[in-house]
Amino acid sequence: MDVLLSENEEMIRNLAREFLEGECPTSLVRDMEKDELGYSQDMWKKVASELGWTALSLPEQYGGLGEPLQFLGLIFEEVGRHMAPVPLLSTMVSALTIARDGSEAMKSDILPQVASGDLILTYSFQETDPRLIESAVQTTATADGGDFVLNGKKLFVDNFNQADKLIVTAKTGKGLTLFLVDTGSAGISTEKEVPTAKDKQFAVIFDNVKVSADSVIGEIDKGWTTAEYMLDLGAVFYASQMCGAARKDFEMGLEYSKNRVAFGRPIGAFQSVAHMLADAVMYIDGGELLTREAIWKMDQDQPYQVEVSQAKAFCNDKLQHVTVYSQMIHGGMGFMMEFDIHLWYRRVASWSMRMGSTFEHRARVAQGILDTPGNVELGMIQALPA
Amino acid sequence: MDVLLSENEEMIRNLAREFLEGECPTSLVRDMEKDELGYSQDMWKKVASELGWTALSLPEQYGGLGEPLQFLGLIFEEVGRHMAPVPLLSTMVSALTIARDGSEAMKSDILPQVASGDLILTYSFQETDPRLIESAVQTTATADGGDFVLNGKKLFVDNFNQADKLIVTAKTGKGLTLFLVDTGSAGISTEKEVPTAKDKQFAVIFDNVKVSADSVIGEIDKGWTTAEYMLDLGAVFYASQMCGAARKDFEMGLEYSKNRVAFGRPIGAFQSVAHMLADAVMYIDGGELLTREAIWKMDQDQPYQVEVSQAKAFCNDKLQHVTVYSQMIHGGMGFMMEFDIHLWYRRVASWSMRMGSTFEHRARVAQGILDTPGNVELGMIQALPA
Amino acid sequence: MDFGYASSQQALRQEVRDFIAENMTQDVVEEVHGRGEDGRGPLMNDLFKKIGERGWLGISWPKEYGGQGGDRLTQYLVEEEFARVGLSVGGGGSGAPAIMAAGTQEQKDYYIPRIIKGEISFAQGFTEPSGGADLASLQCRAVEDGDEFVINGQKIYTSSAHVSTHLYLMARTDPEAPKHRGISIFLLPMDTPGITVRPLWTIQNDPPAPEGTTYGTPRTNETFYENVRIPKSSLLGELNMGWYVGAMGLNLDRVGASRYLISVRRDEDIVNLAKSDSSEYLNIRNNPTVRDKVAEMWIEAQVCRLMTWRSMSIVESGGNFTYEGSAEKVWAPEHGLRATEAYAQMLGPYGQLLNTSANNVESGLFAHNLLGAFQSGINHGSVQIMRDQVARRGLGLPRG
Amino acid sequence: MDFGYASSQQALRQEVRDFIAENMTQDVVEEVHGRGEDGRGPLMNDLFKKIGERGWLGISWPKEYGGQGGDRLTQYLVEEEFARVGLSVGGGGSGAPAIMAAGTQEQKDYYIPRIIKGEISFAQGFTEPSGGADLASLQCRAVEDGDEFVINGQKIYTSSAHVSTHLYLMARTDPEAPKHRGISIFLLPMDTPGITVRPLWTIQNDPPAPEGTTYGTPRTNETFYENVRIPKSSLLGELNMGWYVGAMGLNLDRVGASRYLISVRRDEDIVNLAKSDSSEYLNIRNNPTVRDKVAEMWIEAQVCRLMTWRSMSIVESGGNFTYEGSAEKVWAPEHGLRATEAYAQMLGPYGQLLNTSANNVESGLFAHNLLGAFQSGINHGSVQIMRDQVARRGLGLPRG
Repeated sequence: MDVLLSENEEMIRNLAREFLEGECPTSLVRDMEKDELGYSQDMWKKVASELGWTALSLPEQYGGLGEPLQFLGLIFEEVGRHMAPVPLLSTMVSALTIARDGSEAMKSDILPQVASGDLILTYSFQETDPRLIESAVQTTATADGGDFVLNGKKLFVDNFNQADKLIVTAKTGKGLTLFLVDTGSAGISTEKEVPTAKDKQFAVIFDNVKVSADSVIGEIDKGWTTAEYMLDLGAVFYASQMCGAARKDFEMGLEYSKNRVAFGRPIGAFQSVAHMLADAVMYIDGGELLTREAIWKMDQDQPYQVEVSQAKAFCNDKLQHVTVYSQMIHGGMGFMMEFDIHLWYRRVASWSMRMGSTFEHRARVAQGILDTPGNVELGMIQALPA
Repeated sequence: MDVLLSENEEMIRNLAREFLEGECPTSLVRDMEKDELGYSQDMWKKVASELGWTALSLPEQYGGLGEPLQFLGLIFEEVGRHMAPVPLLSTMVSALTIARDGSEAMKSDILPQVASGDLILTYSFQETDPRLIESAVQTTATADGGDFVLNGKKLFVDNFNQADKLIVTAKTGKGLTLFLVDTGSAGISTEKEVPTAKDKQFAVIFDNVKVSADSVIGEIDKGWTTAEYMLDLGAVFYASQMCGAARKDFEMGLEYSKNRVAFGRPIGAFQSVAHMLADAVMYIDGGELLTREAIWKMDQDQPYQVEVSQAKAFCNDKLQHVTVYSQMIHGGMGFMMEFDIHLWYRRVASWSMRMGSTFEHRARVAQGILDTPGNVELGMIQALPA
Repeated sequence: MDFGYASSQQALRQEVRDFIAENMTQDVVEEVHGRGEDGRGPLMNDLFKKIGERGWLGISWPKEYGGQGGDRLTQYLVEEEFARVGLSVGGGGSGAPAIMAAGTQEQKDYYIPRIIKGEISFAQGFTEPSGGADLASLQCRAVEDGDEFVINGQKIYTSSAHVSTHLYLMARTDPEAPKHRGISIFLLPMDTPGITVRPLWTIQNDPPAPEGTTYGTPRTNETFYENVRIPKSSLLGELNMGWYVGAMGLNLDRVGASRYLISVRRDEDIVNLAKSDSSEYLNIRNNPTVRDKVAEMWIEAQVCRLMTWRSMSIVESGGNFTYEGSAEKVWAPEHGLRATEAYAQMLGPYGQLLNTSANNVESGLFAHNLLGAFQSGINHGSVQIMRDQVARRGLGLPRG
Repeated sequence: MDFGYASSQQALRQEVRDFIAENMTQDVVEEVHGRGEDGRGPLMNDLFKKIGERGWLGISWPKEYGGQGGDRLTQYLVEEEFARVGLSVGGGGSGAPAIMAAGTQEQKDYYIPRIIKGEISFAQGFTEPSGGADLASLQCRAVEDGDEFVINGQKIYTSSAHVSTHLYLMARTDPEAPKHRGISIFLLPMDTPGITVRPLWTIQNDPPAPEGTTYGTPRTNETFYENVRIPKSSLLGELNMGWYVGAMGLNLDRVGASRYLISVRRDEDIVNLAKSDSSEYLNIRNNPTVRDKVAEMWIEAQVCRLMTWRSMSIVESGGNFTYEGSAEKVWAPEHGLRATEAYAQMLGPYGQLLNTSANNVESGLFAHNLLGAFQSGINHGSVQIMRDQVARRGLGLPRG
């Protein structure tokens, strides 16, 4: 047991931070909010092919570096910290899902392209009923000879306009099936969604979209466990991003509180402000520890679903407070377009609503601790009920 | 609209406070905690026959003074404030239930004796499944000629050992029926419960207890609305007691914080302590306003159930915080038997668990606002769904 | 104790609602949220004059100044209805109560009737870039020069400077005195030469606010004062005593409907949304855990309402606040924040979608609200300063 | 990063559990909770010696002092298991780490091996009636007199004075110096003439605690010192530098299992209660709203655990705390309070019933816990002081 970062892990983190500190000023973040495409192709090239972020945790036999997800989690903390406008999360969630359950042919085709940064991916699950449960999926995939025909509407799809391919979860005869679909397929149309984060999300409508049988990921009708893995990756990496963003946001509030003078002293000297900041750092530390533990469990092939939900629920609940504290410390400035602090506020808020609400994740934690046989113990392995 | 106390109301409140300040020292409270009987018969005589508390809100035609429940609510605030060891709450909840739905004969018999202080009453509803819903009642009343035979077990019955009669809610053929039963009836036995408040509670076991048909309160099988009224009275008067107790507890914490010096200044000068106390007074004010509004609505014959649940839920949730703050301000002293502050802490905690938990009362508020037709508006009348 | 409305008050409430339904048209809302430099503009000015004609801006003001000599509670009720659609009609902002309390007879005769008619409105020039919540540290100078004062300095968050006719300005008149004792207040027309108004856009500006409400006006201003010359008669109250005049005004300003309604409007909205037939997919009404949270927030909202009612009751009975006004200003904004966060989680991914988004809920009202929710805890003194006031003034605790 | 236990650690954990099951008998528990003046008594002393014989009190202490030279994490694991039944085996209380750090060679040679064997245990004489959380204001005097110090004064909450062999006492040695700079620490046997121990009973004393745990020992003490003469060799560390020795000891004391487990044991209890077949009537498992609350508390408890693991990791890696130890001391007790209140409402009327009550749940464990829940936020510095330390030492914020 040693919950601190190892030297290797610190190196990974520091390299990412140094890169983004240099290359990702808030002016770029603002530009990309207004940009139609919404990501920096230049930065994407650098982080993928030069820094190897897309290869980092993919298997070595498919062009990856075979490093643990834990490393990738640290990268996502930095991506969140700098709000880096690159489609890394949606690409890696999708690629790792393919790496787990895709066919050999699909892996050999897709993963090396992801590793090299030549392919951008995204994934879709949520629909009108946005819950992350199997029964909420209403999109259908109907067998048509050797092919399938997709019909339905997916909401809240990250980076669809940037992606080459997307994973679609659809109802097939007796269950759920996942497909890897070209974003340019005939019959696909979109509606633009504008989240407070002002990163790119879309509703994607499938009107008789034909996909071939070899685009199936995993087994037909048995896609729920694959989908769960995909959603857990999404949830936990969003948690990583939120931790990174909240910590930077907090640091800015802290700095401001040391310099801003009111009533004859720095506002950080007031116990009420000091305690707000103390709470903030404890919330962030808590979220970070929970998130890192969840990813560590994924790396260890231990049950991880309760841990993922613990992390996302806690981050949803507490990191929003952190950003509100920072806003309040900044006073009116926090509310003005021209200052930067709102960039983080808007993202942490938005991300807290994605990939499962606090209510949903807590319900899952409750399943893990209440609906399983045997007594519970803190710090011991806790699987979800079968 | 004027939510402040009128002159009359202030007078009622002040008279009660002056009396209890003189007659109800904490030494008496402590003695009564250890006393087997658990109440001061001397004080009971005074508050009933001299001060008229038991007559106050009973109808004039039955020896009462016909004053609004609002007045009685103010008395309960003072009873809570001084933790007066008298069986007023259980007696008045029962008597008011009889006044609403008892037969003419029962009212003529019972109420004048209550008004004069010659009869002590209590009521029972909760059983092993402690929820305040009709289906949780498993005690049965079986018709036997003109009589009924009671079998079952009631838990959490206040002051049973002090009471002459108690109201029992039991299942009859097609619904619930309420009975007024002599506490000394053959077949009744008890188990002593020891709540943190160390006031008197008992489990009461009914083993073929015979009661006559004229002991029925209201209509046979249609007792649920009567029971609801009884439970609402219990909930709201407990809320009144909690407000009174929490305010005194808070005042002691406030006083202590002004005098206790640490780090060279009164601890109340530290913003963290000052803000704790500021929160405390706002919680108490909020609970008091909600509670008084609920009782006012009862007096006006307006729907009041949502308001009662609002009050009890808020008091359960927030007044416990108030007493914890006071404990923390008192430091180790709060934890020592020999100091008094824990007397209030233990009562507010205990009372917060009676007559409906925060969860139960919020569920009822949710029914009132979500399961009714039409839009809601704050400050407008909101009935429960039929 | 009386927790109800009189039937005459209920009737007035309906009258106001009908007026709003008729006059608060979408083009008025769009004018308010317009991106141009013209701000409130002619439609809103007309609307305010119409409201003034009904007498609703002066219900509780004395008849000799054109008011109705009525009670404060009825005034409050009218304010509440307008606040529901985001309009503040509290008698001309913080200017009016202070003018009534501290103004000369000439000032009262001039300003009060015009405020009541909706002809004059005040922007508040208090906060400065260096000062923030510490108002008394202000730097803007007013120097006597013959029969005039000459003003130089800068103000920030002068929120309605672009749409008001007048300015209610705090400036330092004695830089040598202790900081609370060298401040004066001035009343001056916005078109006095030397005043420059520069817009500051808030994060609620992009994309624009949802329909049907002007809540969350996306523009505030910086204002610059360069040798602004005003007659000595512009002084409100005594020279160098402006801090106390202003504090009184702020305190009175704290009582009222708009402060409370800003923080609880979403509570009504979420419940009514959950009750609508088309919202089944949001899983609010059918989820017991979410229902519990809705109830918790609803109960808190009731406390906000009751604290406001208490303040109104105190004012009406001629009493003085110790801490009750400040308590409102802690409780309501903090409730607003808790509710905002709770509703975000209830709505899940829908909660993040703004007005211009496909698939949004209620024109993005909740997302739009989230962008400004923390703001009500900062305006007019932060919640922490208000909490200090509860503790110091209300509970008599010593200063730290 | 490594969030797991080694298999050797898992095996040790089981060994400790088996030991506890065998040796922590009901008569030991009853002895601890006995009302007499004899406190821990012979059974508990025997138990501690047995624990000492296993080497479990000295896992992480150097071999030359009788320890095992093992790692702090394994020591922690053992502490955790004992903490589950309410026993604090953290290496002899705050005395031992301070002796190792500041003691003379003689002191180390004498005390450490005996602490490890369970023969010597320290009561902590820090707090005084007038001081409370402001430890440094202490009045108890130690005056040099030849080869001795003479101690006069009074301490309060000297919690295990009636069962400890020794005392770890803070006294003022220079009343002229600034308050932090005139304090010294002394080590002395409890049976030194002139010491009087008077019991103080806590509100958890009546009725006695639930079975199977010594958590919530109902007795603490006042101790009085009247011309207590001790040799100069009793001084720990430098004269007048006791504040810094003590602060270091307290800081080390803050790391460890018992602090965290006191605050989270009820989280395991409520879940395991809810899972038991006989608890259906409590409506915990079948109520989605209650489930949500259980999960919320469970997640918080995980954060408590992870913060403790972090502190252990820092100690093990030879690092220094800035704020992490204080963060634990804010988070865990406040979580404990939130959980206590939440579970009270889940259990409803059952939540109020104490051990001696009919129809209680789990021997009144939750009610008993409620009586002392706020206490862990006061011991060893209030949560507010700990929060100050996070802010000042951890975040570098200036003092107010």
